[in-house]
Amino acid sequence: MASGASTKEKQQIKRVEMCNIIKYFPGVLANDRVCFDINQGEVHALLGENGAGKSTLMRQLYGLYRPDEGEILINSKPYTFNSPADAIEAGIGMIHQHFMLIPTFTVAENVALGLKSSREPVLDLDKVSARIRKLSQLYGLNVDPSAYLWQLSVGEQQRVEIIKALYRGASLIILDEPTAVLTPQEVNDLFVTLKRMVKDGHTLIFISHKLHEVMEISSRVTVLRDGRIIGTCPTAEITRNELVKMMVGREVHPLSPQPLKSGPVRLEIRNLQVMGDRGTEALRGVDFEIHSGEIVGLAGVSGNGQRELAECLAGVRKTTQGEILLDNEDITSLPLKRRVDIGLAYIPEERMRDGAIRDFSVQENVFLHDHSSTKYTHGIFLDFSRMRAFANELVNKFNVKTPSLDTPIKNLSGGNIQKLIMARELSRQPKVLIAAQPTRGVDIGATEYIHQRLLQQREEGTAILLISEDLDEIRVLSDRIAVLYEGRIMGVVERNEATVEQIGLMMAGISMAETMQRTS
Amino acid sequence: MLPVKEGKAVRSSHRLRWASPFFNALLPLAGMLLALLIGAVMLLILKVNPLTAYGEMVAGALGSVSGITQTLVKATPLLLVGLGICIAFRASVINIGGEGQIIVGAIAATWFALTFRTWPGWLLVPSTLLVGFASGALWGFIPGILKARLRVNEILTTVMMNAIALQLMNLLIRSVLMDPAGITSGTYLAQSERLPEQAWLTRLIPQTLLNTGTLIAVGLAVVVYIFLWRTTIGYRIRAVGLNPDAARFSGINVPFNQALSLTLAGGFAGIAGAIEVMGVQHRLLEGITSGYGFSGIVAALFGGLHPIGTIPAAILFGGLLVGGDKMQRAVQVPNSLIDAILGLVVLFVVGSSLWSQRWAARRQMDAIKHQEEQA
Amino acid sequence: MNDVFQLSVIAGILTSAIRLATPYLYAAIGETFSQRSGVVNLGVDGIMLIGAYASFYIVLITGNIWLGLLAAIIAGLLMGLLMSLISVTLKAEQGISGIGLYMFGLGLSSLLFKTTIGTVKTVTGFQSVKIPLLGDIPVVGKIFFDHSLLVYGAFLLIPLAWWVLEKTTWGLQIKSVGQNPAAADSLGVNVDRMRYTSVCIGAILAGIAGASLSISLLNLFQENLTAGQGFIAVALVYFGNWKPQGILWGALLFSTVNAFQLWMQVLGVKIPSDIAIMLPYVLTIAALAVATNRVRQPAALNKPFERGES
Amino acid sequence: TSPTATEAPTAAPVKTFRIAVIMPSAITDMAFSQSMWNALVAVQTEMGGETALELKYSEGMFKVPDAAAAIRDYASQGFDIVIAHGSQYGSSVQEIAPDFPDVTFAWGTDVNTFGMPNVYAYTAAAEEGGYVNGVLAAMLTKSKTIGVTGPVEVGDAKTYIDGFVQGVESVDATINVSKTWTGSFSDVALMTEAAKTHIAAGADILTGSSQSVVGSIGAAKENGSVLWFGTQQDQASLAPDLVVASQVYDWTGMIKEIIAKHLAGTLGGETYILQLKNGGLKIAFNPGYALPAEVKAAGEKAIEDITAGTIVVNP
Ligand SMILES: Nc1ncnc2c1ncn2[C@@H]1O[C@H](COP(=O)(O)OP(=O)(O)OP(=O)(O)O)[C@@H](O)[C@H]1O
Ligand SMILES: Nc1ncnc2c1ncn2[C@@H]1O[C@H](COP(=O)(O)OP(=O)(O)OP(=O)(O)O)[C@@H](O)[C@H]1O
Ligand SMILES: [Mg+2]
Ligand SMILES: [Mg+2]
Repeated sequence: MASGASTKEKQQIKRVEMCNIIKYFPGVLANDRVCFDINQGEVHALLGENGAGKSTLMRQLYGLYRPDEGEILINSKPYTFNSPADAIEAGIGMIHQHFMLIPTFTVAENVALGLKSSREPVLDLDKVSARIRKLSQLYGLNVDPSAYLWQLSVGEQQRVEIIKALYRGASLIILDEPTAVLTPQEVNDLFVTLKRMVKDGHTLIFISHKLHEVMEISSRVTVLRDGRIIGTCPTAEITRNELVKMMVGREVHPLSPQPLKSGPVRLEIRNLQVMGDRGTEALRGVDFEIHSGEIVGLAGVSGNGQRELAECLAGVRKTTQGEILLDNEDITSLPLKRRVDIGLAYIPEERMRDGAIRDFSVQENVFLHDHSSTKYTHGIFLDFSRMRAFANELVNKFNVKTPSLDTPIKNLSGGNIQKLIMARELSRQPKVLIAAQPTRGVDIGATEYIHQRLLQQREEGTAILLISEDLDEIRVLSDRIAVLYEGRIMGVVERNEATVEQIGLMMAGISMAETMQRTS
Repeated sequence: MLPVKEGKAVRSSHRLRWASPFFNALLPLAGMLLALLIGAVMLLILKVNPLTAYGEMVAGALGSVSGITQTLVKATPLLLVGLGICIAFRASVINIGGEGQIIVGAIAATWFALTFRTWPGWLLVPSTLLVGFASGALWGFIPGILKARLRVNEILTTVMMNAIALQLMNLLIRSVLMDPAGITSGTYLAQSERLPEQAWLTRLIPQTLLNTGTLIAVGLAVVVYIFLWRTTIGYRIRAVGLNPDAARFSGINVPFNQALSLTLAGGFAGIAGAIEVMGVQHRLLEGITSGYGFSGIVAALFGGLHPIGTIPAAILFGGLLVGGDKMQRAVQVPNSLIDAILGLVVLFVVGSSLWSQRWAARRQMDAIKHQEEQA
Repeated sequence: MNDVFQLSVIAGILTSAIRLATPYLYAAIGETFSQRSGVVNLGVDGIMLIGAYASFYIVLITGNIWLGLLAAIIAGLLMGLLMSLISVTLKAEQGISGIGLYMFGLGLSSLLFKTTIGTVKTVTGFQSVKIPLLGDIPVVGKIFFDHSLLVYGAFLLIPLAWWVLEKTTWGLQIKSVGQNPAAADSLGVNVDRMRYTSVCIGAILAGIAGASLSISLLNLFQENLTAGQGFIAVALVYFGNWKPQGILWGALLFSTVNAFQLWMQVLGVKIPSDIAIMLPYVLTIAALAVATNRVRQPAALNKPFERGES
Repeated sequence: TSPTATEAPTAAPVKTFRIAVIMPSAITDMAFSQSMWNALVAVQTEMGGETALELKYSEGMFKVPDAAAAIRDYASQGFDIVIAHGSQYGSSVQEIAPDFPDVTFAWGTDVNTFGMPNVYAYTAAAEEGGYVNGVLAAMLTKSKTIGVTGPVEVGDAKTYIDGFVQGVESVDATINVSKTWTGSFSDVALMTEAAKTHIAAGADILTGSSQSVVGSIGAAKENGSVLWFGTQQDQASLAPDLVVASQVYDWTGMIKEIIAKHLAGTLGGETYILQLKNGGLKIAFNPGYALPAEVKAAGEKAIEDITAGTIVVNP
């Protein structure tokens, strides 16, 4: 593999067929005689609920797993991939659902990894950087080759992933839920890039839970359910609702929140200032308040201080200045535990990292906060029967699908994990709930359920801060929308007043007053 | 609706997860056999009949009351150190400091029992054990607090603390703790005075070294099991070990629990030291640790980092050590051959765990294939 | 006490320190390769013993020091392959594999010593080679430029290891499998092969560390010759933040303090010898405790890699 | 030779005599353990090989309970004499000996037989040879600086060195004897560096004890002109040009006597002390080193005086 490998040197992929693919995992039939094909120049969308088998199917095409049965044909020739190296050689690239990047490396190092250098054995990062810049220009993928990966926003990281594939001359690129972590603006940018790539002769497989994206970008769509193909058809010939029905097996209804029944102020934030991980100022004086029974949506491009704000409210990050009041009580210096006791609940953005313990059972995960509450203990001893009863109740009430309470949580689907975390946080009847990206990567059915729950909680008088990069979600659920940009609130708008353009402008750092002028 | 999936597999991603009990027992044995087979080749090269040699080994460890008791006596410190390792590893902390912690426990127990030699046994024995625990705990606390407060890696500190403890013993054993009899007779032996009899742990079988320390260790294994799985502190320690981020987000003090687990690990090794002094040697001697600080780690990992599993693992390892010595005496091979064979046993037994995971996964896959075929 | 500050004493301390640091440097740099690729190898001491024995035995029977060095390399390589087999291919818990390897190396080296040599003997190993010109500089020449080739080699290894890790494609691959093996794998880097190579490099260097004792610094072999130096070497990797230059400072600190305490004893400074012997250990901990900017360990350290596990 | 006092109905007329020995370090350590093993082998050869005397050993028994198990095991196998060659084994012997009244136990180095009829104790007056070595060293040093490298300041490592210092001072009290302790019996690397440090500090003569002094000898050899005085074993083979003399522990006399007494029915109750007087300690002058006559004479004079008791060396 030469560093100069480019599209031209590799074979052009004209057609890929996956025939009768069967893939078992311990206890699961992940792909059940799946037949799937893709032709050059198309964008083929792959749809299905969490755990339907989309990623598994694609990982076989990328050589990460070997099919237990079935064949992969490229340009009608059978191929056996023993490793990603083989797939790369055949001209396939993959952007993984969870990025495959090395945070301690620079962009150029991440791209150069695994390739031969022109000056073997010495790295030639200058040359790599030059080519990265060229590719960036060509496809509108703006990144700095000498930046370290940990310094980049999620959107930038994704661009690095795409560059990695392009750099290796991939002509078929698999994108596994590339938009799950992007802001609407970033999604738009990505789509521009993708379209350019298609025009250049690339072929794309696109996985997403967001139907409007699928409708926008794809030319054909295939739906998987429980490891089987439900159907394939040209995107133009199918409607959104039909797709939902194919995926979920039933209709999903849009939400219609009741009008606001405003209560007293529950959460008040004054002049909040916080440092970020890299020692920079993440919040530079944020003020707002949330009333009882109100959902405030916090919109913004990721990396503008949302995470820091959430963590600071939750009590896991130090405040440098400012005040946080809960029901008029100053909680600024209280540790997380005390805040939880007072009535604060937090659904963290990185649910598997911060919200759950993979190897703990479902039941154990329910008690992450409450394991020492007198309700479930005798002295230092845990009262298992009461814990079990309560966990059972929660699982039933929140419809969490799990084989048993003793199943390690890592074996649940993403949506169910999120439901369990919601259940845990809501079970305490919190006065204030901070929900960060509650439906990221969650499929349609589970998203609907989580949204219903949030609205129900609002009815019960909880003040909710909804942090999301999904503007649709924010617009449907929030009573008011605040936009965060570079650590400052650019403006707060009522639900009915807000237009997408306005919010978009504020997300780009243009103040509310100015946006009013521009849009009117 | 999300599909419910029954019987999700045990995954091997967690490096310390061991599969079903059946394979747990069978595969390590296969690994051991392989190691012994290589050992047999070495024996042949040394012109010794391997069958005789291994026969003596088994007989030495299990063939007589004295063999069995010796095995148990050896298993005791292995178990105690292993219990501490279970706690530490569960918190994702690596404790290589067992050697030093045993030494410090032994020193403190000796000093205490000699200083308060007039106390009655019912008071002296438990308080000496407690002092052993406390001093070992202190030796674990130092790396613990350095890790918690200053993020100093515990592997570095525990290795260094071993050396410091050793020198501390050298210093004390030939100054304040030196046996006065050795000084008067001019032999200057590197050992302490004999402990007063009321500080001795009761011997369970006459003419053997088996003492109540073994019972204490087994009792503590149960206590540690309850501690880790039935108490809030144990829950927190496990949470910290499995996912420090999530633990922090749940209001658990991660550094504190890491320091705590290292402290407890040190404490258990400290008790091991105290029991060696009170139950076996009756005085402080050089070489009191016998390498238990390292082999205890092996015992704990053989036991799947489970306190109860560590009991048979410690006995197995203790038996290997005792049987190995017996074999050395019987067929007169160099002692180092036994070390080499034991090293191979450790290597092959850990190496075998992969297959137990693979087999468990395979069986689940076959089960589902079968289901699908029928459907 | 004033004696301690004499030039000759300081020179003596530094000369000693450079010699004492040699085996630690080889072993710790080797361990750095291993750990950078994600494998903790606690068996360094056992490998050092095997290397020390093999090189000593070969020099004893052939009289050729280069053959001896080669023997240490081969012996280290074999031990490295064993470690890799267990911890990389069979994905066993690395800490325990290392302890097993240590026991095996300790036992096997003594056994071989007993059966093939039998009693302590000495050989003529690597001799001091004074570097022309540089070696003639007063004081400095004696301290730095009048050592055996293996001592120079240890110090040259530092920039070499730095270069390999920071400047070559190969170093990039080693680091990548230690940080995120799944990512490396998805780019076609053969994770197992990288880990095998790194562990073997580590083991070869540990073998040479053993040889630096048995055929350069001490010129003899005895059972358990290393007396736990391999464990200190592992600790120094943590001290050095997985960087060759950090390890250099760690090894020099440790051995300088050790040399210093020996000199204090020789000069009759009134400190109990046990306290003096503790000094290097205590100071190493203290130095790390006060040092700021601690680096996180390689993210995949001590984690076996299996494809499909995220 | 036939058994006398104790009734041994099954004893055949030509019974093989059996001795087992338990040692803390390796039988090849060039020091304490090897001195005993060499003596046993010498006695075996003298008695007529394996059929006359069967020898078994357990080495590396630094773990006392393991040693105790070995002692008990050998005793129960009917060995005539079980030698526990390490002072740390005392309490084990004390505990086991009463259970095997027909077996002779010998242990050392110590002087305590616990008042038991089947226990011999033995020790070496290491200070005596230390004194002689000290006298020789004092006369040979030109730099008036002598280095001592030791492991830990206990047991015969300490008594030897105390005697050595006395010997030096008896010749010239202005000679500077500096001592280093490495804290370990096995850390050869540090021992070597300690020796090199002494040399760098001006010492032209070195001595020391434990199995790790082979490192010090190596350092002396590397330097090429630094002299060495050995103890426990004859260490001349390690540096034939530089070893002046070694104090040698010669246990053969003692072993032979214990065998004879055992056969005569005295199974224990006495203490043996290796001394210059009784030939248990010997000063082995290295023939490879050209020792000036007057120095050798002074050394021999010291030996005589100690033997005669006119010089008393304090341990
Ligand atoms: N490495 C694995 N080991 C065992 N089971 C697995 C593994 N990977 C996936 N599975 C199982 O295979 C099924 C399909 O998973 P897959 O990741 O393909 O779903 P998906 O359609 O990509 O879901 P999502 O929308 O959540 O990304 C799931 O039931 C999952 O539990
Ligand atoms: N090794 C595995 N064993 C069992 N189940 C697995 C394994 N790996 C993944 N899964 C399951 O596969 C499904 C999808 O896996 P994936 O890794 O794509 O999830 P995720 O991205 O974390 O979830 P989501 O996409 O819903 O946010 C989930 O049900 C997950 O629990
Ligand atoms: Mg997926
Ligand atoms: Mg997903």
